[in-house]
Amino acid sequence: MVDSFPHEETPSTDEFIKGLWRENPVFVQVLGMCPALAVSNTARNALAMGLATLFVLLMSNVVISSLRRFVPKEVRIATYILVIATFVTIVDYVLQAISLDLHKALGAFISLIVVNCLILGRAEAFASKNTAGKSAMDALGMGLGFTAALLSLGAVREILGSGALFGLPLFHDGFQPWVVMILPSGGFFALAGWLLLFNALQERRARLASPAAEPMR
Amino acid sequence: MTTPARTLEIRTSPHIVSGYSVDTIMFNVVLALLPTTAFAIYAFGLAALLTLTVAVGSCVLAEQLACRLSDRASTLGDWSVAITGLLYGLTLPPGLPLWMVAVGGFFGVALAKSLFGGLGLNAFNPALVGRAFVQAAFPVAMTSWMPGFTADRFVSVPGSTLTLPLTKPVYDGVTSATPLSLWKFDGQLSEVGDLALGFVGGSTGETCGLLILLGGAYLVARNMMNWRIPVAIFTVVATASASLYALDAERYAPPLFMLFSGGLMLGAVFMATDMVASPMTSLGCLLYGALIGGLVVVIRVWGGMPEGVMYAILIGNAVSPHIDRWIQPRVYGSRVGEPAP
Amino acid sequence: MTDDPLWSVFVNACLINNFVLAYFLGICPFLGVSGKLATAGRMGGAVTFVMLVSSICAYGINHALIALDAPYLRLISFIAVIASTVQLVEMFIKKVSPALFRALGIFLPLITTNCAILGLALFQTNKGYDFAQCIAYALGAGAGFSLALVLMAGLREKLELARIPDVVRGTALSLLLAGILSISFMGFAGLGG
Amino acid sequence: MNGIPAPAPAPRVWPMYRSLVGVGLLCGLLIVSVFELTRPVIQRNQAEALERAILQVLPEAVSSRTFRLVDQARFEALDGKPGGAPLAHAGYDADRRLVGLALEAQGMGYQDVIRLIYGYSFSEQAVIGIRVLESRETPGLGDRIETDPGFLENFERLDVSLADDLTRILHPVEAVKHGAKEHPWQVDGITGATISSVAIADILRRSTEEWIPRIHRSLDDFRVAE
Repeated sequence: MVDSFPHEETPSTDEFIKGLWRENPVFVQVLGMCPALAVSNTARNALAMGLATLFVLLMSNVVISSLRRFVPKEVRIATYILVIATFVTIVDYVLQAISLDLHKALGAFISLIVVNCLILGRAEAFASKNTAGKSAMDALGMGLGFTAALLSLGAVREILGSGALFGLPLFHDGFQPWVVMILPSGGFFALAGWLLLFNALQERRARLASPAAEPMR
Repeated sequence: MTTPARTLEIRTSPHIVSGYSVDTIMFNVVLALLPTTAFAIYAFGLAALLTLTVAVGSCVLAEQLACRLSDRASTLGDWSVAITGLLYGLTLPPGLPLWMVAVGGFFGVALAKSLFGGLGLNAFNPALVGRAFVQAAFPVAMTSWMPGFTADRFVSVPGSTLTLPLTKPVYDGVTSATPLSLWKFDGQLSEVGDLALGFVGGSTGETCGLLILLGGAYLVARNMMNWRIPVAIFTVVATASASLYALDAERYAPPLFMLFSGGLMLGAVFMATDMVASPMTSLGCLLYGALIGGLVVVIRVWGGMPEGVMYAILIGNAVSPHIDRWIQPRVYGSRVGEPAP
Repeated sequence: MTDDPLWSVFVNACLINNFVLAYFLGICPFLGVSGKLATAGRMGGAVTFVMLVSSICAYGINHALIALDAPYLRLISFIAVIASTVQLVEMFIKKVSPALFRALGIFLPLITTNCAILGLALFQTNKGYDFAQCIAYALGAGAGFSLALVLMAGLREKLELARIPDVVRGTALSLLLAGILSISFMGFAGLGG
Repeated sequence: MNGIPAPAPAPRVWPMYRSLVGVGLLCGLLIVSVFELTRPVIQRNQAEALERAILQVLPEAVSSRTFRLVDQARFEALDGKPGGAPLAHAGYDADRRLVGLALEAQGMGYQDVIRLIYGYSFSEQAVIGIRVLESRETPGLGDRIETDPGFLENFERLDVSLADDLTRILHPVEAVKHGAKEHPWQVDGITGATISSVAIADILRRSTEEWIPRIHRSLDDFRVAE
């Protein structure tokens, strides 16, 4: 298990990597659950949603961190929301232009990226305090971590729920899909399962780490 | 932590007033379920026997695995898991592929029991969670009913039972309909006599209402079951459907049909009375039963599904902590109306 | 345009397509505030109120934007209106009932980023509800949100003393409970028909 | 977003105005330009999707035109103009003869609203094809209304012929239990997905009862083939 990040590396790398695993937005920070659950019924939807969020996160992080010197803190949040809503609207239209079907499958959840706590959270906690370059790395890491989490949820749900991945059937015709996995309750169960796995891994790591810590005392 | 001294016996809930130990009660529940189980096997033959065996086996296996993983002592000795498995098996349609039976048993015990800490700590009835999971996962298989009393039921099983794991079942023979779906979708009423005696289609253990009542009466007589819950359910279902029937006999079903059809008997007598997932006070149990009865009527009459007992009981389970909060037993020494500390 | 009767709109939003359990809206407050029953009830009330107000506002804005032929401003104005509604509600409650304000205080800002509110505004627009239907929809969604929150809080309080394995404690447990609740709510399907 | 900055406000307020208005203008500019850039593509996509659906439910047609009902009596061609509901799409064959109409209809299904488009043929006086545009029916069960070949067969010729006085449908569409279909106006249900299949029949019955007589009364409105 690779869990040590060398501190002598440039900060940007760490900014990038932390979002993928150690501070994964979905599995560790438990942020942005609504879209994670709602559009992860197929891997394709999950990937599209992840990338859309990544785009909004990246753009708004960069814009907000470049503007951070010009925006007084009283109107900070209002500006963030304006910027985020703008990029979400843009994603909405671009996606409609790319594929109407995909846009229909994601439905209102594209618009709901606006209220994804992850984006406002990164804007407030990171982009408002750091340079544009660092914020971009942070956004890329968090966005990719979010996409990876969505994809892993979506893959599990699609494989079990429709016996396919990215719409390609994986099994022979006789496969019995577990319909529950593409229903809302299946989303809850699948995410709970992933969280259990993460918790178990962390507990195991803590157990393995503790004997090493003992000589220190 | 040290183990408590043996002189004083400390138990987790259920704190049963009767003074019986958990395993005595559980053994008696098995006894009370015996007639129903026997009838299920008589009516559906080998298919029912296999379904019940796999149901019990999967639940026991899940519990055993969970105990091993969480370093808890094995709980097989107290029969509770076996009962969960038996009840779960009795709610399944005969002819359901055995691998689906196993999936439901495993998930029911894992989701609703083991992850919450085991016996006495489940918020929902594990047998019903298992059934609800299978119902949501495999809706087609769960609504394909095999007719009972076929001539060759003791020598052969339907092709669907032995479906290979993870594959779709193929229904070779005729499937029958349950009285409730006949009523809901085709407006046909079944004879109440047939319903009470179990000569209709349905889940393995829900067809014969009289034998279920017999088992319930035995448990009540031995003071091992809270009679208030089933009585409240029956009363509400009977009065609600009687008033609807009086309003419009064409549209609504008569009360006796509502009482003896579907899983109402099995659910009210053996599922809703799960000691851990139901309220603690007598008044609370009456309310809880009334809520379940009301929901059953609403879902059956106006909902999209012909049967709603399972959902009604699960929602009842979810509401029961609130009932316990509203109606608390008076703490000794406190005045009426004063909240318990 | 739909001509669904008001009760059907209400039941649909409250039970069949419960915002939390079927649409996954408002999961953050659902997981965050469902630990204690008292706070869960208040949060449910506050959300219902804000839903009602912002549903009415969204109805007006949508018509104004259609008249102006500027649909691209819909999202940005919805979110601006919701944020300011929450602020106004906060100020109003502070003025009228300081006691209620203290009770609700910490939850009100949380509501701004509650996707259930924005979701409500977007869905009612997509469905083309008229004014009365919007009100029924908002009330149903609020009631459904409160119901899910309160049921969850009751279960979590009950399980507080249980010997839950460490691995399961926390969010995973809440999600499991939500999954079981969601399965139970499937029983309501078809009620609106 | 079009607030004009007040002349020389207090120094502490000025930066707030400046930043809000500045960001607002920037955002407005971005949104409008993206909207204008993507609009033609989106409109083309939507029109293509609609055209596909129309030609699918009216197999004989090769082109279509969209009409709008005005004054509750007369149909008027839209020809690209935006128009609210209710709409009717007329289909024409290669000789630009009117072959049928595609109509959109919706109603409550098992889980949520089902939206569909169906084709009505003048020569057959029947529904000759349906396509579900939007549904959230249970996957694997309720969504068989879109996939079940036996069920879709119902709509290859579903009789909705009018009574002689053209005011009502002779036999309104009705749903029957699977296998019990006897008449051409009945819809053979799906076992296990009764609610969803009955919902489709209901949607069709309501829509045809309302629209088919009305369309026949103003049939000439659609015969503007040039």
